[in-house]
Amino acid sequence: MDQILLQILNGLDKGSAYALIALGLTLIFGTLGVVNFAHGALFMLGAFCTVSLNKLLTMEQVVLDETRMTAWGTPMEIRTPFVEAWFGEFGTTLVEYAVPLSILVAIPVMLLVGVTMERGLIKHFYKRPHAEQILVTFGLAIVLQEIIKAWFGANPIPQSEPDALGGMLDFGAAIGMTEGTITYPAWRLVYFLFAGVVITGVFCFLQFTTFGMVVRAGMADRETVGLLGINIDKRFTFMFGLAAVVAGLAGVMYTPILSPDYHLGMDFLVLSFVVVVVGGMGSLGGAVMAGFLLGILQSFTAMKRPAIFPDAADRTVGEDILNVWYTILEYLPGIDQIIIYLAAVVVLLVRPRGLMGRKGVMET
Amino acid sequence: MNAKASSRNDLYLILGFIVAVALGPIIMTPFGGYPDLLQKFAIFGIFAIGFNILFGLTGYLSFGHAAFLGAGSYAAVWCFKLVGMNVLPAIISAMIVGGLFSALIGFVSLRRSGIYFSILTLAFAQMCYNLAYSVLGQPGMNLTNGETGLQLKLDDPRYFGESASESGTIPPTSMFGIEMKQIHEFDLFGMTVQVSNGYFVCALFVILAFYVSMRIFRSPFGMMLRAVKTNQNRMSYTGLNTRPYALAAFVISGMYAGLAGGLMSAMDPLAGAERMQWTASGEVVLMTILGGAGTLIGPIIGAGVIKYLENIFSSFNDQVMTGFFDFLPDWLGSAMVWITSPFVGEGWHLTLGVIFMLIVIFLPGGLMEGFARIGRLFRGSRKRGEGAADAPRVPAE
Amino acid sequence: MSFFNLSRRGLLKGSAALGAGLATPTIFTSSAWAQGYLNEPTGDTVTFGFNVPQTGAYADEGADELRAYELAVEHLNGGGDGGLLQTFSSKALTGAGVNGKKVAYVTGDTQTKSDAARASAKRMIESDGALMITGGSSSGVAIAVQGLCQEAGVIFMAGLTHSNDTTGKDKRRNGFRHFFNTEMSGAALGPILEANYGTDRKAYHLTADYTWGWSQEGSMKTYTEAIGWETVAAVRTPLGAGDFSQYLTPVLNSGADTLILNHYGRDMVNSLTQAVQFGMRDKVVNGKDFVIVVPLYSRLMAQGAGEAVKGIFGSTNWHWSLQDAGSQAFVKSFGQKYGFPPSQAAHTCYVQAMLYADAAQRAGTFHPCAIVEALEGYEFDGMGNGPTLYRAEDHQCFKPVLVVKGNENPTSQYDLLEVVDVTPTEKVMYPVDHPDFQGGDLGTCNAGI
Amino acid sequence: MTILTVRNINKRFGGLKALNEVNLTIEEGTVHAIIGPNGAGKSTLLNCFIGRLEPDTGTVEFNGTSLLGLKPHQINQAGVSRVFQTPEIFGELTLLENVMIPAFAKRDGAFTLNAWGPVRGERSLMERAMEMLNDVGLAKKANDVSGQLSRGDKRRLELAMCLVQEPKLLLLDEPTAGMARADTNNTIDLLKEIAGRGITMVVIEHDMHVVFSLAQKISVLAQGTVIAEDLPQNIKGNPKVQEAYLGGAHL
Repeated sequence: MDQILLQILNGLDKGSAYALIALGLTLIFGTLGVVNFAHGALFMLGAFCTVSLNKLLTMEQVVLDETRMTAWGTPMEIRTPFVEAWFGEFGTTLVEYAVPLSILVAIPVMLLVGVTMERGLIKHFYKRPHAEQILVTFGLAIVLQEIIKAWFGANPIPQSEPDALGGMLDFGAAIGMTEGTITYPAWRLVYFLFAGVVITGVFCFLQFTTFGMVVRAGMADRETVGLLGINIDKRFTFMFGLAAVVAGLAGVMYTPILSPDYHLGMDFLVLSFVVVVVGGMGSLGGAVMAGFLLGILQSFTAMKRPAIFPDAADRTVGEDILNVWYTILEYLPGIDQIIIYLAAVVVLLVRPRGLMGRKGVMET
Repeated sequence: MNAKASSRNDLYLILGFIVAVALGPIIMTPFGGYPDLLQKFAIFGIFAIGFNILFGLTGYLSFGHAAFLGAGSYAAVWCFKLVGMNVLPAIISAMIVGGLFSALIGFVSLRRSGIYFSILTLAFAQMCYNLAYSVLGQPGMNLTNGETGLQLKLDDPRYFGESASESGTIPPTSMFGIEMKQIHEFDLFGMTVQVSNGYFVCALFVILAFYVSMRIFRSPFGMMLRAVKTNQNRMSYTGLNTRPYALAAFVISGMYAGLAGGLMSAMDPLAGAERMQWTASGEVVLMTILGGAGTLIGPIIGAGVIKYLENIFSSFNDQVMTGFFDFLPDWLGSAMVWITSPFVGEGWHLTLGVIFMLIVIFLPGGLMEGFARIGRLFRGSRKRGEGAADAPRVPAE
Repeated sequence: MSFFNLSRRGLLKGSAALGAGLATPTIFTSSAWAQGYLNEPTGDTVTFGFNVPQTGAYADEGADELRAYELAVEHLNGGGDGGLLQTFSSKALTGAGVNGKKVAYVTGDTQTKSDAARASAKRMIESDGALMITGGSSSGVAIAVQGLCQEAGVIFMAGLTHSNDTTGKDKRRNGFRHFFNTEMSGAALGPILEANYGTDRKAYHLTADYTWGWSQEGSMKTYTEAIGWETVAAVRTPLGAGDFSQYLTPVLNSGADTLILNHYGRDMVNSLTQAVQFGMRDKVVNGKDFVIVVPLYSRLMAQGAGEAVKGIFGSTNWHWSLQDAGSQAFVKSFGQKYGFPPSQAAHTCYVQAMLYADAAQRAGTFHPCAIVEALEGYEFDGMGNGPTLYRAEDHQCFKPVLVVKGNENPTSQYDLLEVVDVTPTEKVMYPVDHPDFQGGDLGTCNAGI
Repeated sequence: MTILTVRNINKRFGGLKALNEVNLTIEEGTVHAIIGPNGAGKSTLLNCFIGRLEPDTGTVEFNGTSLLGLKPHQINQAGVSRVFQTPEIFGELTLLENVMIPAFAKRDGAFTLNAWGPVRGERSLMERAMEMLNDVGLAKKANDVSGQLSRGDKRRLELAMCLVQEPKLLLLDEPTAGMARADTNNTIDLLKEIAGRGITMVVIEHDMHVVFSLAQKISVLAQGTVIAEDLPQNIKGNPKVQEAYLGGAHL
């Protein structure tokens, strides 16, 4: 049973990243009608906000120590980060909290990136076919990632969570199970909560503010809202910025989980599109739901029967279910690698417009 | 439009194409061309021509065409392993396998249109890639040899050929005794031109592929495909069943992809899984758009540009760039090297991305639209007053 | 130098069939056979082809390889401090080029894809007249390019490739590997793991789902089971999975007390970081501390994994902190030129380039078959690994293997691994007919004519 | 002889009853107009004939065979063509191509893989298409791209596309909507000429001038029900019709 709960937890945790990216993608699609292939790159840029801040905080003063030599015969460099040299203890804390602090950096930066992108490029593509939108944003994604590569190199750059938020949490004990059965990394739970907060925030924003109401009306019928004399374009620009911020924040908080490198965006791009399509193009709720669903699917297909498994007589109900599941998986080698795509195919064939999609969206 | 004139234009077009393909090795030599690159031009040209039949005519944007190319190359290598080293059966079986795969995937994917279709094809192709990379390459059920790619071995049976040549090596791919990798060299205008036998085979196929594509473009079937792109509703209320038209286009382009894959294996008998990856599918989309989707020549030009960037641009290192800016004063030379170096060598992707964005933004009709505009500019300045508005919006072919 | 390399020393082969049809001024049909081998250098330079990943997941490793090659060329042509030429047991090379010719080089990008790697190797052979291809950072690419070089008729000096198959079932007469392999990793790690972690362990494997991963998993299973460990499960993970959490959660309650990560590159960086995040370094299972083992280590990857590597065992081909004269000489010239120490990939590539040049010098020709002869069964020393043998039967180098551990207290950003043990050659040497290396055939040497 | 028989058709959209027990018979060789106020269900009814919508209950028989469950292209192949309210044409193709496509559909059926011979080799079809374009007065623009046409021209083009197929039944959804008076009159003349060829027509129209110039029989639809069916001269006086239209005012 604990194994099943653990995989569900893991699926939700995986899904929260998917949901966040897909949410932004759907926001852009729903409001602006633009298929943004550069969305993965925005996620990647968010992650590199953290890297940059971290680099900034750990900028070091280099002192050559003439008394010690490196293996290749030059004087040893003694490096101390400036912040530590200047602020001492507080500086160390600053460095340690670099990841959560990057949120403060990422919000304005990503907003700026998003707005610039919309005004400078995307704006000119509203009237163009979807294929061209896909292509120009795809080109942009390549350019962005190559710039990041030229700047930061190709290797992943590790970021660590603050110690206070690291380590393992005993989740099982918290819900009244035997201690130590369901433990999960604290940071991943933080990520899950963070995703929950952001998603709720976006929904509330759209649901309860006048701004959000206008935007939702615009999503439903852009022309009519335009006729009411409301400048919908400005609001849509802001929505693009917001979507960029959501993607960026998803990237910032993801860095301790996955060391960021320039290719991060492309890795998530295909996946996030699958999530959006499974959820239904233009449906925010669908995107979030599909994100979590696919996360759980991925998590469950990755299981394998361990050599130490109780015999039929000693099994609990949970283990019986697991046993059946393991047996199914044994007949489907490699299923974990294609499950996302398989799910997309099945959903699209059974429910043509995705789980929660509306009719007529993006069908031509 | 005069029917006779347009059929004469087509004749000129195909003749011009044949001449260009025949002179390719000579034209490309000063620009760093070499046999393998020229073969790539032809092979990816075929791939793009085929993709264009689907995307350019019907407007269905497939993000999974690389799967058919990959399936075709696996089929061809298996043919080399089991049948013999003659390239013809290999190429034919590659086309058949490409066609079968595309019929299967197309039948399912074409139930949806728009981006849903794109995602479906993408999903199928990624499934093929992932399975080919891992599960199908494992000992026991080794169809693809996984990451390394399917290679020939000395102990392959080759039931209708020889397993190993007399000298104990794997026999080279050949067509009735003519070895594909054999290279001829001759001097012309002070440069040494290299041509391989493989290029002749590729050239033959690219000419055939181009000719067939031209027939399709001019045929009622081609017109129907353009109708599919423009208005599917009208088509069905006109008594036409759109699905088989789209599927036929899909399968034809799948067979083109299979042919390209088969030729790739014929030139270099190895089939790797990464040929099926979605980025490879994206590449053929880039080629087609770059050159001009829906035009006859455009996709081939696009294929050439991208392969040139990939193979020649990526080989420019600082050493080469410094040499290139030799004629400039030292400080200016190093400044130029500094400016250009992010765009060449390992930065060739950046160049590709920038060029591609510029094309999509300013020339949605691709390079062919650019040529047409330049052409109009000249004509316009010669006979001013006739009005540029008359110029047809359809891209030149 | 012109924008494009026009001086192509291309190959020619006579062909009456189609060649004659090409109405051309001069066809060297008759003289073609007079040439001894493909791309025989006729001028005063000889061209090496450096085929390394410049884009993709191994780009940084590729960049380091390229640095090493440039250094090697410099040393071969008499520049710099001579590097390993000072300590190399063979004194054939003097820094005056090879066989009286200056060494030039061309580069290509493998993109860590078999197709792309073969395409760039072909370009270097056909267009640039390279008569030796070297480099690479993955086994799939190495095997693919080795196959190509065999068919084309040039020598392939493999870069970083660790799979058994490179010198096992996919070995080729024209291909040589200096790097060690998974079998040797397993053999070296086995005793160290036994000494540190005992004989009663339950191991859970996470394996990258491709050729090298399977090879590594097989070797580790063999050697850990030999010391009495039990294999709980071996789970295959897709290449580039990024987040491995769905594969890590089943480990937590599986009863395993050891996690073996048969991953390399980005996969290794991510899976190791995440495994540590999942508390696997602090966990206690079956009354024993949970441990993680990374069979193949690389300093560049340790850098990527950061704190996570501390205290974790693995093996490596070479490390810059070695104190022998060869290693010190190499670190010195590399460090002085670039400001940081070389990686194991850089080392193996440098050595491969040197070994090729030395073999050519000793043979007095660049004829591939002569070089194959010069390298087969060749014994040398002073290249940083101690006494080394290029075994004739499979073209694999046999030399001591380093067992390393993530450094608990690094003194610099490069000081991430500490050498725990140098396993002597005889401990890692395996017979030619070892079952994991079966099914291949070197074939005959091909000179391309 | 009856060419189209519609019995007891019902169609609901959610809570809205769009068609309620509609019965209709169309006689071969006649022009039959369907009129009614906005939202009466006229277009919905037409959509049920061509397979765009499936009625909830009821039957639609064309020449004795049921049209229900057939795909749109099958219905067209059986001999039913339609001109839409907003012109449905192939906007990226030339006018000539627009007309040739239905000509091919008529000759070759729903799908033929004739991918080898060029279009321009099809002399007789091309001549026929030109003839049709000439009939609707668009022959001069034959090689223009059709998307650039005015709305009236597009509608005439669509008419030519239907005519080239020589349908047994032609459905026209507001063929003159948005046209200038002169254009309307031209269209009326054209339609009269077509009617003279013996093609059965069903016309939905708001413009009573058009209706009374063309129709031999008129059905009035209101709130999804046929409230009257009669000869033109009798319809004007029908009190139910007056009720439905202007709440009792005279037409």
